[in-house]
Amino acid sequence: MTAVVIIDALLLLLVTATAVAIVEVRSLYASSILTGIYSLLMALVWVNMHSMDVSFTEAAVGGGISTILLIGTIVHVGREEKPIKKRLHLPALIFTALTGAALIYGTLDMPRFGDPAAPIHHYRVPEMMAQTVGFVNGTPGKQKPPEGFDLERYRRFDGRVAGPIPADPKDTAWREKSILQTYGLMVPQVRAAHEPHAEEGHHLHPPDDFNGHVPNSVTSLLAAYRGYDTMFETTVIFTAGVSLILLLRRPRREGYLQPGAVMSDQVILRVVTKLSIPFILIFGFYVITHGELGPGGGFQGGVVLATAFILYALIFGRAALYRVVPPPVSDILAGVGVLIYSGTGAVCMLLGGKFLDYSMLNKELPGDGESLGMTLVEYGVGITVSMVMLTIFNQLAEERST
Amino acid sequence: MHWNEVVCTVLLALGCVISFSGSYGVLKFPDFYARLHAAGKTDSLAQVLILLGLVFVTPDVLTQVKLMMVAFILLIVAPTATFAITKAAHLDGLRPWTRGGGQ
Amino acid sequence: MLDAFEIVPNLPVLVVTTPLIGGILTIAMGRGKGPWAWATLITGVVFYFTVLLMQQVLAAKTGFISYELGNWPRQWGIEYRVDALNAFILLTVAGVGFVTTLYAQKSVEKEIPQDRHNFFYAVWVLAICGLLGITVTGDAFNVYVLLEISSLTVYALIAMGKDMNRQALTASLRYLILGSVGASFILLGIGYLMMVTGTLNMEDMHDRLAALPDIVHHRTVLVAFAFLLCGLGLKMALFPLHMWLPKAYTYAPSAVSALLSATATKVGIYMAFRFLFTIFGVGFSFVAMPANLVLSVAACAGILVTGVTAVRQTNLKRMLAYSSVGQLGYIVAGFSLANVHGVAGSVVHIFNHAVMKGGMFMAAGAIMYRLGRCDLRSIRGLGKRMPLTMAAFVAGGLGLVGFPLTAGFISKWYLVQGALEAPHMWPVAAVVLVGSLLAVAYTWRVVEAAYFQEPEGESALVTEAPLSMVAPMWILIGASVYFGVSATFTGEISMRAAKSLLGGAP
Amino acid sequence: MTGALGIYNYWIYVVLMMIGLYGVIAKPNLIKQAIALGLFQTGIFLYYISMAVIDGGTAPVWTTILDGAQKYEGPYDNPLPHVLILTAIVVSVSVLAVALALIINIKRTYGTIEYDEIEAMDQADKRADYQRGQVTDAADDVEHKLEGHHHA
Amino acid sequence: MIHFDVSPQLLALYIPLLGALLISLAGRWPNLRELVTLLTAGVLLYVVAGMAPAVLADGFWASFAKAPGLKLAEVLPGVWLELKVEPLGMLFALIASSLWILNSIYSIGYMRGNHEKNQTRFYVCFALAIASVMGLAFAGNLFTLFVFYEALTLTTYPLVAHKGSAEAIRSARTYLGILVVTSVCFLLAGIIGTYVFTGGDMTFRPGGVFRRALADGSLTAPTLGILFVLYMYGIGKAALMPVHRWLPAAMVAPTPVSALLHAVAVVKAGVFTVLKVIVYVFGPAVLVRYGVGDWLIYVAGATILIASCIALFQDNLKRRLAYSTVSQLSYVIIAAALLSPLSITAAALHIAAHAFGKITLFFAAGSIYTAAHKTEISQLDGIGRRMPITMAAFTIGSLSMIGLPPTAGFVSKWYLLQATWETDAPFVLVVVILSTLLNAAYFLPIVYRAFFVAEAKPHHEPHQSSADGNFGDHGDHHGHDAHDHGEAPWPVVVALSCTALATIVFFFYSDLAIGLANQLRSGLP
Amino acid sequence: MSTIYLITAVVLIVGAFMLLYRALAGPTVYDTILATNAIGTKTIVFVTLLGYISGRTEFIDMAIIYALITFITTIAILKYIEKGRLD
Repeated sequence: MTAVVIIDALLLLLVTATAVAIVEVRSLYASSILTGIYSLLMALVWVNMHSMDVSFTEAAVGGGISTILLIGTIVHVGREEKPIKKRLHLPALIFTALTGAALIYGTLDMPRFGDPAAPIHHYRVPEMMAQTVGFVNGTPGKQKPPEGFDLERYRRFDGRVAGPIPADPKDTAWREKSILQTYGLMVPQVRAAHEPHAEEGHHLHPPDDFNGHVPNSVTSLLAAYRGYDTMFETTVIFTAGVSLILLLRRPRREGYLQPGAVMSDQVILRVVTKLSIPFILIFGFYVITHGELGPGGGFQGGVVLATAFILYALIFGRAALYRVVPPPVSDILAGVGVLIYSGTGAVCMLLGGKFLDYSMLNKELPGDGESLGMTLVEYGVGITVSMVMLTIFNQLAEERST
Repeated sequence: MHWNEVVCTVLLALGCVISFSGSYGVLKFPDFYARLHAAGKTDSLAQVLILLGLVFVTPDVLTQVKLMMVAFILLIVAPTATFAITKAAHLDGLRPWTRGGGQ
Repeated sequence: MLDAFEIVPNLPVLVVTTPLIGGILTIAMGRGKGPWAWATLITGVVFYFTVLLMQQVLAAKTGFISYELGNWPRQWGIEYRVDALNAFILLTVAGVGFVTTLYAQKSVEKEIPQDRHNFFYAVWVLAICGLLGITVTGDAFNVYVLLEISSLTVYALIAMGKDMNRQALTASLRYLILGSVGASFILLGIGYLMMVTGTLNMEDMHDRLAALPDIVHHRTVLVAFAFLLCGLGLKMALFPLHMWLPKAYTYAPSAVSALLSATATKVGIYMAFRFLFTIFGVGFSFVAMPANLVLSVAACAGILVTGVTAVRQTNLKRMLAYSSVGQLGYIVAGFSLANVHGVAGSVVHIFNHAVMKGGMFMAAGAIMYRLGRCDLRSIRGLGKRMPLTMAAFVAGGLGLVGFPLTAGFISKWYLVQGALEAPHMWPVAAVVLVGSLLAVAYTWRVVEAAYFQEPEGESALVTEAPLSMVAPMWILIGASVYFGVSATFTGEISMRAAKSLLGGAP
Repeated sequence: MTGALGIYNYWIYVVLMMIGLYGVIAKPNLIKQAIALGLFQTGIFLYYISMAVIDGGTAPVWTTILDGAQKYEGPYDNPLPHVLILTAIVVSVSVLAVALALIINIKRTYGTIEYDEIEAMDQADKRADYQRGQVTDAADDVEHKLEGHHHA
Repeated sequence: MIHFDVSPQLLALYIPLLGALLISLAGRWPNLRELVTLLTAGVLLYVVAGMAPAVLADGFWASFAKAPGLKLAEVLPGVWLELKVEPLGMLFALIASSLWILNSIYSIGYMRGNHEKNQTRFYVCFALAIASVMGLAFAGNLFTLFVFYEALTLTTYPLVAHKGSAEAIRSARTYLGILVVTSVCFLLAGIIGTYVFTGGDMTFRPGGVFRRALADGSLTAPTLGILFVLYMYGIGKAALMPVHRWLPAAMVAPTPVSALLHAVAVVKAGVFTVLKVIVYVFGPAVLVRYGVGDWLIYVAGATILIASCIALFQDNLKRRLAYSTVSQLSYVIIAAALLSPLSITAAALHIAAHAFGKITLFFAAGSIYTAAHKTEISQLDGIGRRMPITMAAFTIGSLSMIGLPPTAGFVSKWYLLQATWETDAPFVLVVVILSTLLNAAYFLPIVYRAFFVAEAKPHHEPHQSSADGNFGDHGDHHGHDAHDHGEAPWPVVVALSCTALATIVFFFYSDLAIGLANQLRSGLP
Repeated sequence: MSTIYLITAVVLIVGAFMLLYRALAGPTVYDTILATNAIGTKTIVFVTLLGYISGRTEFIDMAIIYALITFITTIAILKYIEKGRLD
């Protein structure tokens, strides 16, 4: 019984209790608030399972944005649920019981919780974690790593996991050339020992040279190996924003610039807000840029940025927010973010590589190209997410039922 | 145990006791304002104590600063929130409970 | 910078990223006809790309084209894999998408507020992007993400019918909830499979599953299979999980109904192909598991029940919607036979039904455009007032019935052939034939009203729909006739797709 | 951690999912349904994240351990499910936003967000629609009577 | 894809299509429109007749079996739309195209005389129906046959529903319903079954397509029997009981439609298809050997008798004619089912013979309706004196139905009786004799009434026809006085005179028809 | 040391259970808000503790986020109660 399991058990109990409460409590309003709590607790569960990025996202999205959106909706639809006669919906209960039983039946043949022998831990993923995919290219051993490269170091711990490659102190040439270094966007900690090799031909991916730049494997998976998924993730959120505009935005002639309610009569709130907003903004940018190194990234940072704006709108009213970020600007920026992402991919393609092959961005030093690409797309995600979250908040909050 | 660990343990234990009593107070006290009292005061203190306790076992300065920062944010934000809740409740017409009277 | 760039090797990804970038840029196209023209351009370019891609696939020696995104090896990164099947579906979706966009201009002008046309077309193009993305990808999780893009856009598009009828909103919300549950089931199924296989690439997953000892009794795999089937059933509106479809198609804006009926559920079925045939493999899905029985029973029941329901409708769009569920039943019945002709019939019917039903929804939309409604009463005598529109509707209807020399006949031919060849599956053939009789019944209600009854009220005064609606409508209907007269192209492609799907079985 | 306890986490996720699913099916209030849908989805997220856990693992970020200069070399939890779930969370919040927008529109046009009431109104609309669209020839008259009888 | 080859069978298909196009373009000018119709019909007859010598030539049969068909389009891989000339189709095409001219003349008189609406649609659909008939006649394989079979159903539907009244629409539903149900559920299933069992061979060839499959055991006798049932009931147009109901229902159509289509083209298409399936798909030899077609004799015999009995009790003239048609069609089927060379000849001949007689009868019925607005037999007392030509023609038609010389009906019945004798089928003999008696029983009273019963008092008559509602009330307001009428308009009279004459001429000069039928017989193994 | 962290964490969770009860029981809206707010603060400390239990200091970044999020949510709820709207 490890600490993980004890805390896990207790937390999950709490989460389940909250879930039951959310479904069964009659006030929509209480339900919404509890949803926020549920998300925070869930985020704790995930921290406990060492999933910092997910936890980060869940806290920001579930605990913050979702709750605010729900409350924004309750403003329009009223806070009480109609009383229902039957407390227990028997068919639903039976249906869910059956579904649940089926799902549990399915778990019976699964590897146990945390089993290192589970296929998911030793198949395909170790290469991504160790960032040796570039050497493998389909069938292991097909492409030999360059001279002097210690492949075994990547494959230690029964091939399950591997640690970073220590930096080669003699190798300093890349430092001068690193764009990222120049602009101070990234702080490389360690550096791969091998030199990039161009002679392998561009149809093969160069070794994933971004290790060292990207100690956070979640980010390397997110932005590089599965960068294409993430592009569409950004598109999903963009789509949601556009859909909300389509469904809720009032025509301009009906005066969408009506001032909202202002809370600035509360001096303490006003001061605290004014103090904290710059801090939140900086923190948001920090999270976006810091994604390669620690938890966080474009999405989480974007949400943090959005919460700063939302806080501003809450305290100083919508009109004030619109003076800072007019809707057309947020609309355009939301699109720009996705365009940065897809544009990065397209540029890689135009440079002769495949779509999203960042190594094309810097053909001499593919590793820096990779890092540059990942940073660019993180910015793209950040911009889109912050602006779309803002748009969603605006649309849900601004419309008033008559 | 090293001395810093001892300090940490003491602070953590203190924090635990206060936090628990605060939660218990919220559960048991008869009216909103009393509960607010329990939650607002004890909670802030308990959290700060625990964070402070952790500072003592942290070797890394950056992390220490971060911990202090969290504690600081809590010290600003929690009372602000408590204040705002109180004000809202007060404006809403919620009256404090008195023995034998009130609602 | 561009000298290193070639279009042809990058076609698989261009098919998806062009509408993605184009869709976002649509917002910047201002008001008036700008967004529409831009959307038409984009969908046209995409259509062109899919045609090129089709040529490439047909020319490829291996029978498929693989594109590794980000140049990562396919087992680690995301792979696009285009074979005859998805090239064909891509062609269908992009082609119908293009024609529907051409058609959309007038009806959108009338049904959607002027000030949000740019957003509308942006969502429109993104919907097509999502559908194309699902079709082209070879990665199980990528399917889910793109599925959500297409779903979200479709929810919004359906809800845009709210200004015509408020039921569009409830239809959209119901679809949203059921669709999300379905997508979650799919996600769960993928998760279960991932737990067992440790990979997300479809081919890789298949190999790993095939390597599992005693897969038939592996409880995780079984549950994954069941949940994927449920989720896909919801997404492709397989009877009896079709509850969301009729209302959604009825109350969506006309152009949206045309687009969705021709593409959205088709892509759902495509996913079923991929999961059942490519990931699990025929041997597991249809021999070890009773998928053929479950699917064919559901499909046959769907054909009959929704056929009868369609006959009872007075609203043309609702009638077409029910008919769509029935026609999906044909497709599902076809591949549940798991033999070459059945699967080929199912593939070819995806295309045929897309063009026919797309054209018919366009005709219904043209009637909506002129009359503001499209029920049996209002179309009385319309055969004379709107001859081209009604003729298109009837020609499409004949296709649904499966009259010879229409595309529907080709599908039916393959399906019945497949059903007769499969052991003990002849009832499927019978149901397919009876289903076409039901199609006669509902098509003929329209024929009678439009041609043999006297017009009343405003329908006596209407004129033919504008050319910009009639022309796209006839492009699709014309295609349905052309591919009914000469189905060598569609037939060969679908046979090829069927053989590759079945051949990949362990 | 053997036997049932070994897959305990998976069971909890089933319970959470089913609470959500129950809410989606049983609750007539649309907001409730939207919230329950969210719970349902978090259940799946929990499953994925549980999948990523490895015994004695730590967050998949290369790091040094707290008190030493030595590199900490594993084992790390599996980052792949984390990445997938990041995407899925974004999807779920997007779906929630669109659902809420629809609900607001529904409230505006129907005046209620209780599913059963809306359903009744929709049925009434549909019936009116049906009657308006009917063609009254001899053959349809019969059907009309049946329909009237059916609704009576 | 489509070969623009100018071969006569293709022309026969294209001419009516072109005609339909021109008619629709000329829709605004009735005279031009009808001129186009007549011209098209004339050209078509010229083209079709031009093919006959080649078919009658010696050695045609030998080359027929080998000659490839004219391939129009490859619909599915390996499935072609294919045209091919053979004697039976030639005979059918000749009948249809020659009668189309007369029918067109008749239509002009009838449609104008009755002030029908939507005349352009009428002529267009008519031309399209003829095009389908031509395609059917020259179909080179089962698939092509099915295509044109369905096309014929579709193109005749608007003609049946022409009036647009509730009655017409309902009848048209019955018409379409039965024809489509049978063709889709049974015929198509049969065709696809054939395709599956023969490995994709659907070409018409003497001796049938199943021999190889039967030989290698992939097709068994029970399955063959099922296929045969599917075909026989799939061909709903042959009106085998109990799927005959569409035929009386189709009588709501204007009389020219009933005359050409539901006495000649459509119904003959049915029995023609039956004959073609028996001869070219199954092959009489195969059917005899496996004995799967014996039941057909009894069903057809029953149909003959029952339909005749029903006809006996019909008061509506056209309905009586319709049931007569049902029974006469089964003559063809029963003849075909005897499966001897002579009986096949008889079947082919009866297709021709019945056509001339029945079209005359319908023409006469339409003539009476146009001139006197009478539809019921009970109203026909003494009408022979007012309309002597019409009723004389009617008499000739009746004689042909009964099978008395010197009319066409006698020729085919003679061959049928010969075949009965040859194959030793007493059941068929009894049926033919009984049916002849019944024919006489329901036709001769009409003749008697018309010529020998005095006309009823005029004051009973007015508006009788409009009251029954079947055929609308046109004409009552247009100056026709019900009890002061003479013959119908001249085109009507001319047309029916011609067909009546043809019925008699056929008796004396039936060389062409017999020659074609013999060609067919000579090909049988 | 980690046992002590663990005990602290468990105490915090137990406290959270009590607060959850209060949040559900009410009786006023303000009790719910109060309790949820308190749970929020508890989670902040909890995250930090988890960081120490698993030896990862990155978790403290997340504590900051938690603090911000709880704060903003509370403000939103209050604004809704006071003004009846969010914008």
